[in-house]
Amino acid sequence: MEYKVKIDAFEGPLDLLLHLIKTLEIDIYDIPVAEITDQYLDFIHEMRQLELDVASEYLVMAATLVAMKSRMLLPKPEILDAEPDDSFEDPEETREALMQQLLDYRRYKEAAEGLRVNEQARLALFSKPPSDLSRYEKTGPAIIPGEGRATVYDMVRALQQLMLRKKLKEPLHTKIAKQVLPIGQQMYQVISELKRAGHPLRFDELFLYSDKTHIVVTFLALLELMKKNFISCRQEENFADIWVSLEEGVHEIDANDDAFNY
Amino acid sequence: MRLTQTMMRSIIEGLLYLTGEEGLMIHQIQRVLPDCTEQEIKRTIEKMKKEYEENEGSGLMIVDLPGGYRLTTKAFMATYAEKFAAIPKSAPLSQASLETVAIIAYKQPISRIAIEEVRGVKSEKALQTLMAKGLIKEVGRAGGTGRAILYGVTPVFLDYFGLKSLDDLPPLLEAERPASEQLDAFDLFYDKYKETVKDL
Amino acid sequence: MRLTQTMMRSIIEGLLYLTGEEGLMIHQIQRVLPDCTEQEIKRTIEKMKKEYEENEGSGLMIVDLPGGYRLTTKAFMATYAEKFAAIPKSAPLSQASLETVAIIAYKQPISRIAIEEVRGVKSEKALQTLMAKGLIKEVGRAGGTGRAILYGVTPVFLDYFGLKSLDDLPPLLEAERPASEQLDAFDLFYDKYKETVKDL
Repeated sequence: MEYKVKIDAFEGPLDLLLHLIKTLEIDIYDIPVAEITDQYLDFIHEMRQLELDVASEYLVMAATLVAMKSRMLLPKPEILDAEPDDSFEDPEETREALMQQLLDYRRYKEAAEGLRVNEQARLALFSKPPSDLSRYEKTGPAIIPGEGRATVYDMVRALQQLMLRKKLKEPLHTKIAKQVLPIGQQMYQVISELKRAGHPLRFDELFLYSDKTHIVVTFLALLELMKKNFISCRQEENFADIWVSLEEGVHEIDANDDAFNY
Repeated sequence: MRLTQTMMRSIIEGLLYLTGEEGLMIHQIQRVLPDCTEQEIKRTIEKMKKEYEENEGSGLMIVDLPGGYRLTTKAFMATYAEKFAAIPKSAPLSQASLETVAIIAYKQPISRIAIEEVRGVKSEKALQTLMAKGLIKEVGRAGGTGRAILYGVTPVFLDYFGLKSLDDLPPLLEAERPASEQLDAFDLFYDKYKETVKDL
Repeated sequence: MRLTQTMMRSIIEGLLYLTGEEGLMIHQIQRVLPDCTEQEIKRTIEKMKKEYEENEGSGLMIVDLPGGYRLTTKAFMATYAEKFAAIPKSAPLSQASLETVAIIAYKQPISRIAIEEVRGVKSEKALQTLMAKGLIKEVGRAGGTGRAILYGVTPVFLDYFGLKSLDDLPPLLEAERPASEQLDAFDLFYDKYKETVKDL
């Protein structure tokens, strides 16, 4: 058989099989496994000879077909034992499954062709961009409709997507430096920050780096500092910001103090 | 004062012009012409549609949108319109994207895995393209482990394929139909499709 | 093949529509219709002008421009265009606007440059939209060269999103968590919310 069609013209092994079934005038409801397998392999082989990159999906299908064909050549195992041999796959069932898959794919492929017609028709129609109606707008407070409003959740969702997008753009491999971050050092760091600011800081402002170790150690450091009465935390109401401030007398402490020897 | 039919027609034509590709919704017309019933508006526009269509001296026509209408150039105008550099010619969807969006339209909500099972090939890139074009969106999550993303089509999908609603989608061929009949209908499509790829 | 008068009229009408406010230059028409003389084009358009003017059922007219023509709505349309412009847009904020306003809400006061750094794309149009809707305002100027405008949200923002105060903003999930985990936790919350607002 001549291969007049590039593999690029196919949307995968199912599409290729449909093509073979059509050109070989095979009844899709009664696929001759041996014949279709040989033709399929020939086609793939030809493509490989042309050094075309044959996608792995085509090779998987080739393996399935070969397995099916060889099982069909074997005599069916006689059922001597009461227990059926689980490892035996009935090639008829595999063939039936493949037929169903082909029929299903063909329905959607056809639907896609129908949509292609719609697409072509629609692409031929043009419209002007909407006119600028601002000259007709009466000035006044912006009117914002009640219906169809974005909610705060839509907004947070948008932000999450944005952050995720950024995250996905980051290189997959980052250097992981195993480091020991002593709590004492972090306690001193917190106090230094508060000293430098000269006023209470928001809780989250004290978490300077975003790696997990740092966050955990800083949190422990804050707890330790509260226990030692070096700092105090204030919150006006539930869920409000937590403000952290230095206690009296802490300004004199320096890094060598025993208090930070953790 | 009640508007005459003629007056109504001219106002709607003006609004269709102003809104252009955005389209004019029936509820918007009602806001502008509060004295007209939806019935009257629809009847007037149907008449206008016919007039545009039959008037060979006009390059314009009215097409249906979900909930409204849009003034566009007639199909024969495409070649002339494309001579204007300002009009970006949009490339048609790839075969992979088209198949993928067809499966989504008929089987939504559907997961990537389920799409790939039907197509027999990886479909991630097609999904990305369709998302980027706004033709599909995430419509939820499947139950079970992994909580796979489920996809569905958007209003942009309807506009892109010139459909008024999902009900306008042609019915899928039933797998139960007699083999021969089904095959013929399909072969017509298939032959047309393959005619273009006969080289090598 | 020479174009008929009717054909020429329809092509010019289509082009007038497509070019809209910008107007259509005679030399542009000649490029599209190379077989037509300037004389023929002018004569056709003068005829169209008269037809539009006399047709009370049309809301459109053609006006002269230097070297060309423009299709526009008739003067009487102004009151209806005003009514149309006053219809509140029911379109929710775009993804770009949502992202931008979210960044401003959580990081205000913030400059355009800083917003664009977070989003990774130009955000001027989104800022304009948000300003026009009164959701954000200028709250000051940054120090340093340029003295960039700093943006913050307004009481309209709180009203729009149904918040009593900025403290009602949901806490942001930590960006440090693995992307997938982060999304899942959020989606759980989001799915519940979306169960009530099933669109298309």
